[in-house]
Amino acid sequence: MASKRRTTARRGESAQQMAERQREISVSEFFTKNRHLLGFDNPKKALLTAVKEAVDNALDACEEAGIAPDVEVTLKAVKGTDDRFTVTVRDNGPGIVARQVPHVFGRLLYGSKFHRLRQSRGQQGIGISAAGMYGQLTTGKPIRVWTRTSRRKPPDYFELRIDTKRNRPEVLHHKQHEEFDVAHGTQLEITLEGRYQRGRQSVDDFLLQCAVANPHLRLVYDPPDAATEEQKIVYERATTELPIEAKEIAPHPYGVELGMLLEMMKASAAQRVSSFLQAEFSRVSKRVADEICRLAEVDPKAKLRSVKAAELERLHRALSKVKVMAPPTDCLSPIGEELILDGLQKEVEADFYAAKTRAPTVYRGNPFQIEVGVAYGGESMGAEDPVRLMRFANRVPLLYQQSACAVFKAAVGTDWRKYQLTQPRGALPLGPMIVFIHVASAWVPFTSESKEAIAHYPEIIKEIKLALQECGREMSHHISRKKRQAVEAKKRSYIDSFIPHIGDALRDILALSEKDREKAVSNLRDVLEKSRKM
Amino acid sequence: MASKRRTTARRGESAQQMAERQREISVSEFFTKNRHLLGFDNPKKALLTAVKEAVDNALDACEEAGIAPDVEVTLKAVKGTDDRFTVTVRDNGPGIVARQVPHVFGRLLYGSKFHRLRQSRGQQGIGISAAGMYGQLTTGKPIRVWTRTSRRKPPDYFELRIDTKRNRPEVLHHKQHEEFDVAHGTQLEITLEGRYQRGRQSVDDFLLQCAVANPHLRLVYDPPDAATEEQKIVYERATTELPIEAKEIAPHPYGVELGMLLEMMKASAAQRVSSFLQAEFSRVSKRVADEICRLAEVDPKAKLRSVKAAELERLHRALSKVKVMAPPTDCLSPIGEELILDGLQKEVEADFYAAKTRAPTVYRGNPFQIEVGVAYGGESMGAEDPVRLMRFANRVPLLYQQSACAVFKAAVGTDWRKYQLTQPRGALPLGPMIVFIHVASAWVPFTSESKEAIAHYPEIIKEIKLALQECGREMSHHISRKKRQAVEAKKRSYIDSFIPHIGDALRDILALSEKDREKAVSNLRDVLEKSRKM
Amino acid sequence: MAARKKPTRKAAKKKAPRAKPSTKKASARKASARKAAKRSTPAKKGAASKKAAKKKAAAGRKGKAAKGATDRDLSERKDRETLKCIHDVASEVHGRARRKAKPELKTPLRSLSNVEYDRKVGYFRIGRQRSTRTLTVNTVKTFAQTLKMMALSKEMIETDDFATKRDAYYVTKNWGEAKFDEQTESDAVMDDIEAMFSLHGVTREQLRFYPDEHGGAVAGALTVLDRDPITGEEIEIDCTRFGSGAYSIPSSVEHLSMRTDAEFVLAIETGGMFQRLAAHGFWRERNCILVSMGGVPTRATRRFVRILADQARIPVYAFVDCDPYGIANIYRTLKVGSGNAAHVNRFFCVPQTHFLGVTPQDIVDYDLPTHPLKPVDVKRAKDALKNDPFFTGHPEWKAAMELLLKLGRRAEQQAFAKYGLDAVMTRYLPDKLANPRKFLP
Amino acid sequence: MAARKKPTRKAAKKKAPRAKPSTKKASARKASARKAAKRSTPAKKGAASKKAAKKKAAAGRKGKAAKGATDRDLSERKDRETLKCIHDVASEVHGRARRKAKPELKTPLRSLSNVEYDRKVGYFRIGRQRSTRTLTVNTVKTFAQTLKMMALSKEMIETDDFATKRDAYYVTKNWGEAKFDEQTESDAVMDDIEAMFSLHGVTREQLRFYPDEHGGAVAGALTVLDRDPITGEEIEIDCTRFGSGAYSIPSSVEHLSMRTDAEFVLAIETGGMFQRLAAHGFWRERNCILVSMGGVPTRATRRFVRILADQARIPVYAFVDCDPYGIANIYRTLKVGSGNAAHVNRFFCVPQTHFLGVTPQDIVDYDLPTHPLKPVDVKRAKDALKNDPFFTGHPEWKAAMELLLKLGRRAEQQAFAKYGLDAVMTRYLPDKLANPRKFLP
Repeated sequence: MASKRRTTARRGESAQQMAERQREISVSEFFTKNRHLLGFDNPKKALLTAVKEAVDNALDACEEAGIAPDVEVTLKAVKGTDDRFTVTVRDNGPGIVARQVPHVFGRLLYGSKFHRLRQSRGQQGIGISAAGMYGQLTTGKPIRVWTRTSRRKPPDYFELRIDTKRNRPEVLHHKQHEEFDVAHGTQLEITLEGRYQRGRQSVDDFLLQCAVANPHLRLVYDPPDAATEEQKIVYERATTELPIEAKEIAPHPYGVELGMLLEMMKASAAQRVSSFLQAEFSRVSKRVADEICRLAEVDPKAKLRSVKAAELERLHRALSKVKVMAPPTDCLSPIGEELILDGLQKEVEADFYAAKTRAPTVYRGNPFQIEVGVAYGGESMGAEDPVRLMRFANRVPLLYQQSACAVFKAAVGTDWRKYQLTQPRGALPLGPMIVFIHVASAWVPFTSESKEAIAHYPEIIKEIKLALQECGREMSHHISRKKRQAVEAKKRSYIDSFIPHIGDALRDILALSEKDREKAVSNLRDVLEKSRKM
Repeated sequence: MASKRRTTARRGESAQQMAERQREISVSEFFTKNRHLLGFDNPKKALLTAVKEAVDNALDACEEAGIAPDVEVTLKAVKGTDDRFTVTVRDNGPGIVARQVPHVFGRLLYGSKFHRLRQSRGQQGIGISAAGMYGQLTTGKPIRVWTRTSRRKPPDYFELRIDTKRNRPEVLHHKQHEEFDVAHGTQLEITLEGRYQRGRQSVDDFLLQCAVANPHLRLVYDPPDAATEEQKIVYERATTELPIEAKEIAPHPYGVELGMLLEMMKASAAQRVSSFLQAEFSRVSKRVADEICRLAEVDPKAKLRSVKAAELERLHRALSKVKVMAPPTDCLSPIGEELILDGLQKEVEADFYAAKTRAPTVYRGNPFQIEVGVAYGGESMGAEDPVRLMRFANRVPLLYQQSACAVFKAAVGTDWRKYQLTQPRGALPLGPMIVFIHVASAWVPFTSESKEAIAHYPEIIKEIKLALQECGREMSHHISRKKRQAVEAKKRSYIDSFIPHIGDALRDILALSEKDREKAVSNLRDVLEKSRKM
Repeated sequence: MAARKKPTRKAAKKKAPRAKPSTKKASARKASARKAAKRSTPAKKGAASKKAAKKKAAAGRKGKAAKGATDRDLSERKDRETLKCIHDVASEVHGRARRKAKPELKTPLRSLSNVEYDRKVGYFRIGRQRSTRTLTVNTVKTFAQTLKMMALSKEMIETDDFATKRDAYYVTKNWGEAKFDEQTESDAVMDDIEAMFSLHGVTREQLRFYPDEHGGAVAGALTVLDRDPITGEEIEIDCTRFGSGAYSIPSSVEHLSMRTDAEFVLAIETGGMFQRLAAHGFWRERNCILVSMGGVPTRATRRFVRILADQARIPVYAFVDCDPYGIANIYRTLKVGSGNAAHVNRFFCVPQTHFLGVTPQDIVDYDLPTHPLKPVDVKRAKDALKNDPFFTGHPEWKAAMELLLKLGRRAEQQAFAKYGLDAVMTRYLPDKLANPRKFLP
Repeated sequence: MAARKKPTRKAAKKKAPRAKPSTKKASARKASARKAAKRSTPAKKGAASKKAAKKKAAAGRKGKAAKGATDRDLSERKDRETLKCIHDVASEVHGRARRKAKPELKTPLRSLSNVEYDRKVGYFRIGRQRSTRTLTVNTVKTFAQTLKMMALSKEMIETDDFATKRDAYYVTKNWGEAKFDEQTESDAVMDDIEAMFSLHGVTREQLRFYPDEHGGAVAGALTVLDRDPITGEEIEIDCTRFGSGAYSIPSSVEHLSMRTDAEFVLAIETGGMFQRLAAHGFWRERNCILVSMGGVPTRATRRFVRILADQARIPVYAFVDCDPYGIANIYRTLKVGSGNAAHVNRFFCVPQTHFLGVTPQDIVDYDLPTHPLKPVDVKRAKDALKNDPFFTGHPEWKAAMELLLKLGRRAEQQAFAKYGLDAVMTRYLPDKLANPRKFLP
């Protein structure tokens, strides 16, 4: 920190003097001052963000290692306070090798997922270290980590701090053979300033939605107010099968920007334009590469290093014009319609469920895939309330900034009146319904680093709408079927109720005898019954 | 970039295998993928952001060097396109020494202002490099820089790229003695994808507001559609006096967080607790330091290194409880009431102007100061429209996200009905009025890195409201005065108009003679005139 | 009353012998007389027997009621026709039921496409398209309710009773499942019946469904021939003899006859203006009949003026505010009826009406105090000019409405008070009446 | 009329000699007669001279009008009193002007704090607090307008004319700067004058400002004594002889006298129910007078009923819907007036009214079809129970309102039609009338 007596800048300073004060700023320093960017705006949200980052990391680790995740979340108030909490998250993942532990938890922008184009929860190597940094900032307490990579190896125990000036970890304490009673896995403990509250946007809500979107997860949650073992909340697995593994892919030609193309050309090992295109882009065969070159009026055999600025621009334009297959879908790992239905049925009581997983598609060269589920009807949901949205990005529940999110925009922009719901202008429809929407992508475009809302890309909004429409149609059939059944029952009783009144009226007006009246009634009944059967 | 044929992660990977893929992520890579965080969401906004960052830098440089700024902004469409623009910004600042040029423009998080606690426009060393990076990404064009530090030295010319993988500059071209016809100063040129539009939130609007908030600035603006020299827009200076120089200060005890305190203790050269407090905090005298120690039950003479965790926490709590002066105000450089009035009068036609500069105060240990100006009445503004807010942070106009901004919240939360304006519930008041609000701070708490809205700190909102109320009262006096004048004139004519009617009525009812009627009228007129004079 | 039995009327009716409508009248009257006798038990002044009283009255009536058909004969003939219509419709339904065919009810198609403006007769009338409601599961409830409502109508004619819409709604509360949950439903069925019987020239009032709405007020050179509802005695109501008060038009006027030697009827929009003209004896000066419409005239008021104008063969002059509401709503409704109610316009419109004022030209000629036209006024006027055959068919009206729009101002009847309270009587009306051929059509 | 001269009335008046009010009557009448003569020139049936006709009528009146003061004397006396009041107020103003003192006008303070509920006389009345308007620059416009309006009132009495609020507004268009821009302003001044003169026992109607609103309708055992407005001839209006129609109450009733041997007045909320009872001769059976209020009764209706009840010394029974509107608005206004208009309640309320029905207990006893109370109903009922001295002062009403709230349902007068259209006449009303002492107060 600056010393008070240090000389300050003086008016009339020269360029030389200024130059001396120029220096690099560490990313940790940057985010310390801007922690709202990472979701640590206030104590309630900070608590949720810390839990979320730790759970995301645990799930990613388990899935990468092919292990059905078993996660335990414990939230306890620090004794004697009500504004400080210890968050403990334990998983049965593969563990972390000791030398990496300080970097993973003690450094911002450090991770394995940023440079790969495939779907994962964490992406940017910021979240969990930022949670630790926030804890350190608000309580001064270090991050504590237990980890074990195999039953044959002893567990490691670390106490870490982040040196924010350098964005480097500082190991306060490291010990092997610490007690950690699992075959393999990691346990993380952060103490931070927070506020615990139930309801919407709470840790409880987040974990419930996690269980819905991750049917292969077994989750045990020990909330702050649980006094006994029985008060823990346990979400059992709906399946032991892991999600399909997401593969890493090369970028897709659509949506690559000029600057990015230049970077790729400089980094590529390929010699010629055509081979470069085939090697560095997904879905680009020799035929496609040659077509791109033809459109760009560039020789496919031209040396990569000799491509001129004008040619580069033409290649860039050609990339977005050539006809090419959608990107490979194996970089994505959708939940699947069956499991969405399982997840919803397990946690939401309703009359009717539907789910739709759309085929993958692409925005700006990034593959993504939309899944939607609806749960409709039943006593537990208000028939006059706006429907409830559950938003997920790569299986992670999104709890904040709903109205800024592409998912919300798509849901509002869908004409639900077609599906027999009422819908105020420019708002969510009303009805007893929960809508589950999952955006899976190798790169989810959040509107901010705190990952709360998805940016309004037209491609994403369109896909969500299509999926909502498919579910909406099925739901509408269900509603119609129920209405028809009700109408049918009503009609049958109608004949019985009202034909006699016609008989009475005719008798009163025409002075019919009782026999004539009865005859008229029975004739009319026959006529109506017959016509109904036709 | 990843090669397509590179082996991807395999299911069942061990911790060791995973560890091998962990690596550092460069901040440039991060922001390339998240450029909306920096204000490059769409072409229209990108163009504005680039101009804004360049102008901010130019103004900061001039002021630090004690030079009255003379800035020229040129915006030209790239020939044959309508979605690519070249932005050129030239200043008469001190110039930049050659070895620093690549770092200043070719590297994110590099700058002189981040570590200092004093008011400046730029803060985080991201803006201008990010603009260059965006240009490079969308058009492939390098950043071009001309700079000269003195008439005695030759100008330097650079063409730069940013190596985003390493967040390091790459000098494509460097030449001395390039033509650059100024004694000292810097000229920057960035070519980028953009969209030009007039109106609210445009470059034109931004520059006009710049001129209002910086009366010492001479600004020449050459818009894309200006064909001749005469169509350039020139904002002349209202004063040649530079703003008071902002001094750098040490942090203030209020609002320092526990983690920050720990950092400061580790970095300090002081030996004892008391001397540490006096050295590293502003406004902490020996008496105050001892009072802090007393409250914390810590020996003021205790060795700094031996302070225990529990003592640290007590010190932290004591810091926010001790009575201490507001931070020094010399880290701030308000515009001042006189110049706000000058600026408003120069650019806004109105009947009445008022301005108020509040005394500085502090949020979270950061000094800040609020200034407000109002321009009321006149033909040019709609009497039924919501008033127009002009928001400034450290003299920089804020054009986006008005409704998310603390300034908006304060303006809406003020009861304008007290000041004779109509105000719909939860909205801005209606009336022919422009409200100028300037938040000056050593550290302005933006809600996002694109610096569009100020976070809702209660201290800031309260200060803005107080300033608005002061201006509101003056404005209300003005309105009342005008109303009173109108009423006075009306009253005078009232007596002349209506007394004769009373006479007529009395004559009709009482059958008065013409003489009696006249007598009654003249008596009544006397009585009323007399009572008015008392 | 929860546990009590139904009123005796039901029992009485059941005992009444059934017969063909034409010969049934007598027995029905008998039934109603029995009822009246029953009811009168606790009464003080004996309304002995309705039937008897009526006979007596009929005997003493000869030679009176100089002009127009005598009201007693008229109303009895009308009742017979109505009963026959009800019987015919029901009989048609029953016939189909006997043949095991689906019964149908026919009403005129009530849509704007089936409305014609007949320049010759001078009103909007319903076209020849019919809508047929066939008995199906979906229509069975309404079908039953329609027939029940017709049976109620028959019963009311026979017992000389009537029901407002609200009354009828409550009566149906006794119909078990066929009862109406909302009055809007029973109103709709009543509207259907009205439309259905309008094909046979029978009004809703003849079916004994009376409107709730208050009628207008009348003063002037008119004698109305009514009868005492109980004794059946003929009553002459002399509308010159109400002092500062007035005669209030009953909600059904079918049975009334009029006697007058007045030269015209003046139909006035506001109660205030009516009061002024009545209190100053304008009807006496000009030998006319004043009718207060109180805004858009009610059905009863329109029918009253129509019967009056028909029987006395005198013109009707409308005196309303000069604004699109006064012209396009009040006046146009009085004269030609409305497109929505085309099926009953034949009964309710008064084609012999002419527009005395206030005309847009009067605003200019008399320099009247005005108010600006509201947006809704402008819209109404433009609509009239564009879509309304009544206005588009009369060049005089086109010009007048265009002038009104050009002025952008409206004026009220009371505006003449600017020139003194009596200016409307001493100047304006005499000016106008001096040349009725200049009235707007 | 823009360029024409003003009507002759003005000229006539100017020529009239000025005199003290008490002796001025004759000349004023002369002026009005001249006017009438002028007006009648184009008339057919000669209404020769008003004055002459009136004399004749007065001569033929002796010995008639058995009950109540004769209407002609009554109305002349009232006019004299009114003129004197106007003169006194103006004279006071003039006196101060002569002494170079600030003139003042006194009105009763019209705020709820100055309203008292008088259990003994049975209505809300205005308290003793006065509000004084002193002539200042701020008040000079209203002051001038108030005096001009009083002068207009004087002129109307002298010429036997009257004006509605709307008329008066237009008359003022001739007052130059003192004219009103909006009718709300002239209404407010008129309200002030009404309040001012209420201190002297003079009603607005006596000042010749008549309401626009239509009065109620009357049928039954009543003869109203009015006079022909032109000839002045006395007219007897026999309310038994309107057939299916009715007598429409004029907007000012001050000059009327009543003659009746009826036993009570039945004041009925809805036109539909009135029509039913009138058409079936209920008034004859029970020897009563039926009055249709049509919702909250107008000033004229209330004053008419009050004069009737006072002159004939018979009770009034209210028959309204069983809901907070019917009870707390219609009934309460009829009986004790309203807090807002406390200064005129002494003229308009009818303390001899009693509540026949429909009572909340009737809903239970007769198992009536009901509708749920709306939130606004519940609020109104709770307000009445909490704040209204009329309801809090009567334990019977407290219990009734509480029962209504407990039921949570309301019932309409027509609901008895569930038991047949005549059930209300054959059952309900006889049940009730058998024991009037059980009526709610």
